[in-house]
Amino acid sequence: MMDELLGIITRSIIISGTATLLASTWSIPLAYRLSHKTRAGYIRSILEALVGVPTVLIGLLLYMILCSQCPLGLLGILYTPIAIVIGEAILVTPLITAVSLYEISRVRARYGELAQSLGASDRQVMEVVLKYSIPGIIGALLMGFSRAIGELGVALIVGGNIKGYTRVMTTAIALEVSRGEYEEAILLGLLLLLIVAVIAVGLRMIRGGRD
Amino acid sequence: MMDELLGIITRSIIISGTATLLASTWSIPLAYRLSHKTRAGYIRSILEALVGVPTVLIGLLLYMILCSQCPLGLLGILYTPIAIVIGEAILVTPLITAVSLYEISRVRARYGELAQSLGASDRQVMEVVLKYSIPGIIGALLMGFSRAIGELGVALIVGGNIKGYTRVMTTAIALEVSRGEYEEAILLGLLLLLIVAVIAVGLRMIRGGRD
Amino acid sequence: TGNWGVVRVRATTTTSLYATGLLDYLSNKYMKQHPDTRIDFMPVGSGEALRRAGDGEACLVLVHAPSLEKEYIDRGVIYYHRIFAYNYFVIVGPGNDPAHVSNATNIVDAMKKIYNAGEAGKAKFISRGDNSGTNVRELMLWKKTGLDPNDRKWYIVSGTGMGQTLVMADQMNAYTLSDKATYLKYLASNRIHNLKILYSNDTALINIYSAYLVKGCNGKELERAKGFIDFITSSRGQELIASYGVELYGEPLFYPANNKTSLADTWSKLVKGLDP
Amino acid sequence: MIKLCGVSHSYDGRRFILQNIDLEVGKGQIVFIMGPNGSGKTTILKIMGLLLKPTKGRILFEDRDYWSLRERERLEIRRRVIYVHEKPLFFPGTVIENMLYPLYIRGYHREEALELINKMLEENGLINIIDKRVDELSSGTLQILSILRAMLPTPDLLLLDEPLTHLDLENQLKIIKILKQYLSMGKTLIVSTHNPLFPRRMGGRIYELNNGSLREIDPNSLKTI
Amino acid sequence: MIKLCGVSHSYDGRRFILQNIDLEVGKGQIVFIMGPNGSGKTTILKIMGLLLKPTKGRILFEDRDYWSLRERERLEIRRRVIYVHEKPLFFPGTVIENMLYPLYIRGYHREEALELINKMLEENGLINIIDKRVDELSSGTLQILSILRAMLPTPDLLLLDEPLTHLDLENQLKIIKILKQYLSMGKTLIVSTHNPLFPRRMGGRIYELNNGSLREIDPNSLKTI
Ligand SMILES: Nc1ncnc2c1ncn2[C@@H]1O[C@H](COP(=O)(O)OP(=O)(O)OP(=O)(O)O)[C@@H](O)[C@H]1O
Ligand SMILES: Nc1ncnc2c1ncn2[C@@H]1O[C@H](COP(=O)(O)OP(=O)(O)OP(=O)(O)O)[C@@H](O)[C@H]1O
Ligand SMILES: [Mg+2]
Ligand SMILES: [Mg+2]
Repeated sequence: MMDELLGIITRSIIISGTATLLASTWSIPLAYRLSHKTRAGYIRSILEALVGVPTVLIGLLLYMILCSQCPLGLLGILYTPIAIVIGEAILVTPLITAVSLYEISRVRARYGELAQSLGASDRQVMEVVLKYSIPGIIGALLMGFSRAIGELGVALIVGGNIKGYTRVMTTAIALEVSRGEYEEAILLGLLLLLIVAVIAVGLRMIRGGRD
Repeated sequence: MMDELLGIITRSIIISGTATLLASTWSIPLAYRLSHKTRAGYIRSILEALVGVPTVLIGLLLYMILCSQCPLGLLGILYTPIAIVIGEAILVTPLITAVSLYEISRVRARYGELAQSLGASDRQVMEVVLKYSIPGIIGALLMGFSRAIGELGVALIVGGNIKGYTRVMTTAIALEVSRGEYEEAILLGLLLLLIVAVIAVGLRMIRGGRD
Repeated sequence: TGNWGVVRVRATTTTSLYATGLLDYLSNKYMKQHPDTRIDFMPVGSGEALRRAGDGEACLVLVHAPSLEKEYIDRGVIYYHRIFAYNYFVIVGPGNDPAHVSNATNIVDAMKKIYNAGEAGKAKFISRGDNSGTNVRELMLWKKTGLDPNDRKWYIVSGTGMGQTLVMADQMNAYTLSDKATYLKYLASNRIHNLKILYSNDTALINIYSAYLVKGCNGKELERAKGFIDFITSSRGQELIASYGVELYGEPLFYPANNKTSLADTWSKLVKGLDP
Repeated sequence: MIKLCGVSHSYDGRRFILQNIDLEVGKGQIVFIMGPNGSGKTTILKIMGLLLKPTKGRILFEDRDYWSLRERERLEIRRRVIYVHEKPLFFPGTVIENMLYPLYIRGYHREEALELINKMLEENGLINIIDKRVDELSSGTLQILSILRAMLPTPDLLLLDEPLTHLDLENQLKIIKILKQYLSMGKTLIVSTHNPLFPRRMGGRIYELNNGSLREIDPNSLKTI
Repeated sequence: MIKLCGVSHSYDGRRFILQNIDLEVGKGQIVFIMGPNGSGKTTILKIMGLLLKPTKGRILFEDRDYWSLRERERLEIRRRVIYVHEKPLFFPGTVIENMLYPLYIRGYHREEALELINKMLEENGLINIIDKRVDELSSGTLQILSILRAMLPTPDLLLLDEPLTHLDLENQLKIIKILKQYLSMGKTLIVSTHNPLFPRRMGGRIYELNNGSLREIDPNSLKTI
């Protein structure tokens, strides 16, 4: 029992952590591109609107691509942790992009021209802007991780809640709920919050007290 | 059929819109308080960590308060839209607070002392800081609304997915999924995204092209 | 009671039953006779449906999980037990039937065939693992074979609802136990591509749907809840159940109970874990 | 008007920028604060501008100990004091929005405020930029505007931190003229500067801040480059 | 070194701040740009600093038309030009981090860079603030640092926008001395200022910008307050 719980916890952290990092590989560059002063406002709004996209929808769309008769069925990754990672990475993309955009725009407006005036190349301007956006980016990634580890729809639909393989915290919670075991479900939920909070506090120590 | 769909859509918008506004009544003041330069970093991190709190957990906790033998059972609001509003308002509080905090901190650091030096009272400093934070706050509220309208757990557990009464877009989607009608579920999901996107674009026109 | 003089009857039920559309169909008919009544169905898991009844959050319960129901009857949570429909669980599996379940002589044989094929690496079986009526029945069947599939590599415990379990079995070429109604529904909506019914219509697989009232519920809500149970067990209600879905699926999803005492006996056996 | 009694200040609790400073500035007076870079001019101006609470010592405003007053009374006093930053600060938006602000927070009616602003900008030849966004203005223009904005609600005590920065000759002379007028209305001015010609033109006492202490100096002892 | 040919500039497409300007500054020369507030000094400096592309006209850097070059070549040129903002800008963080930056992006080794920085700060009596955070420094100190930072990678063309702003007498003289040394290394300087004493001290041509055009003037024709 204890073993199983530990498995579920580490699995959740690894899957959602991987999904967050994966999402960051395209979300951060995208946010940097959008941080130009030009009229990226509408794209920004659309990203904000997509922050809460129903997880079930992403799960279903991904299913429609990964199922055996489907375009990418041959990959055989449906009902594996990989499928959850992909779905969660898509899920958190708008959140990570929209939130890190706040910091990146601010930093770029403030320090972009300075870097340029000191002789930085476009690439070096990006580097320095991202460097000074790190506290905000960490915040965005933390939110993304929290969202990923707390989501249910993707994990359930493309993961399948398979015991010992794709069962994560939220699918375990859902199972307890369907059994009517609300107390156990709540305990699991609080445990999940505790885990994310511990990670958050850990990251904060890297970030420093303020910002 | 069309009537029912229309009902579900308006119900979703009203419930989640109300929840977002309700949450803003405490989230924005909270964000302002946290925007002091003092060491609010840890609180900020915890808020970010709570962004993805499982909706099922909030649903269950609220159920444990609102059920008839429970502390607030006498209110009789379980299985009503009010219960969903409350649950969603709690759900989006960390998101709205954490995101608007980015803008409010920045604006306060930049314009707070100016307002003070020109003779503003504490209250007036707050007013002017919030005024110039509006673009960011709208973004935070939009994200909150998107999250609220896209969430499932609260609506399902304390709303009950009652046809014509507490059935909202996401619970309708979940029902279609349980019926195996994935295509219909996806259509409903895309419709939901469309609605939020239209609202986002409308808000953007108020906000202006950039920021 | 609810707004505008409408009597709200809070009803919890299992998702799989609600998803067939039967309950909305029946309640629409009932509300024609009682326009001031609205039955609010809340589709949830079996355990959850009964738990909410225990919390006093429902007046009417419609489920198909006898042993679980018995617990709540004994605790005095639910009463006024009426069986309103039944059908059969079915063993479904890949069309090429690697375990040869379709040749099974009886249910024990069928389960053993799956077990052996599983051990031989030729088959998989998905268990819902959610303590639902279907899951409880599946475990009973394994017990009868004297084999323990737990922790075998081919025995996949998925912990999802009936519908998704069927989809997973279809995708993974696995066997599973399903209620017939959900299977037909998923087949009709094209969610299932190569999953076939390989074993069915064995009394050992009977699936009994029961309705209950909940203690603590009173007044008009109770009156109408009771009225609804009486309606669906009335001869008119039973006719409606018998014909439901025939047009769409080519065969009935449910058989009417028609107050057969044999069904009550079967139910009692199931509760005790005995062979029906 | 304002009096510092034994004021010391340290930002980090270790190094004291100001050490036991006493200074009194009477109503209608002008006082210049000079001193090398980093000597604490901005710090002492912010303290007298009631924006920064000193680590030690008292600030008497019309004989009342400011930092021991209640919030209501403090606000009342603060409404009569304006400090102009050494780097002109503005709210994002247009010139008119920025000029309205100090009047708005003091409860002026909009019409009255607009009239005052129009008059002031017209007198200074700036009426044509009234609807410009501040981020489109040159640094000198912003400097003038920040001084004019501070004068709009006619504070009794006006503190100016290097007010001639970024100004061309003509505008420097204009500001000097305006400040003289302001003095003649019985208002009090405290000004920091690095330009010795400035106090020579204005008159008034000059203090030099150095190593944490303040001492009065003779304007003619000062050189330029 | 750098040559403007028929350069005009407008921010909004309507009002032209600069109109058809021609200017040539040779290697080793110093040129002052003066002119009233809002006349476009900052604009022309940013254009010559290759940060702002003018609406019309060409900028020849060592006879190459800068804005028609490819990105690689432009970067190569930009590495040899530094513009110092009129309001000193810094990255958040410490002095040393900020001083390292222009060297870092030019690929200096860390040890070499640290050595250069230490030497420069020591020569200017600023070694004690090397680890300070820039938001804890006074405006004058930041002004000096922003000039020193620009000189570290010894750009061939250095543009200074009002470099004496916020500086006390001693620091003004120090900067003048440093700039003279820099000139004597064969570097080119373009400087804007409102202080006529500055070009008198430095020598070099003086241009006045007014109503969009540039004309050379006699330093002795200029007055101070
Ligand atoms: N927020 C702060 N935190 C720590 N130290 C500070 C802070 N602000 C100023 N200081 C330090 O206090 C000293 C005085 O600074 P101040 O800005 O008052 O000098 P100043 O006389 O106005 O200089 P300048 O002529 O350059 O404007 C400086 O050594 C500066 O580094
Ligand atoms: N980003 C901008 N958008 C629109 N107009 C601008 C912008 N920047 C400057 N201007 C305008 O261009 C003109 C020249 O500005 P610039 O800053 O070059 O003047 P300057 O000579 O440096 O003035 P100062 O002596 O005050 O620094 C001004 O009228 C200013 O309002
Ligand atoms: Mg200063
Ligand atoms: Mg300028």
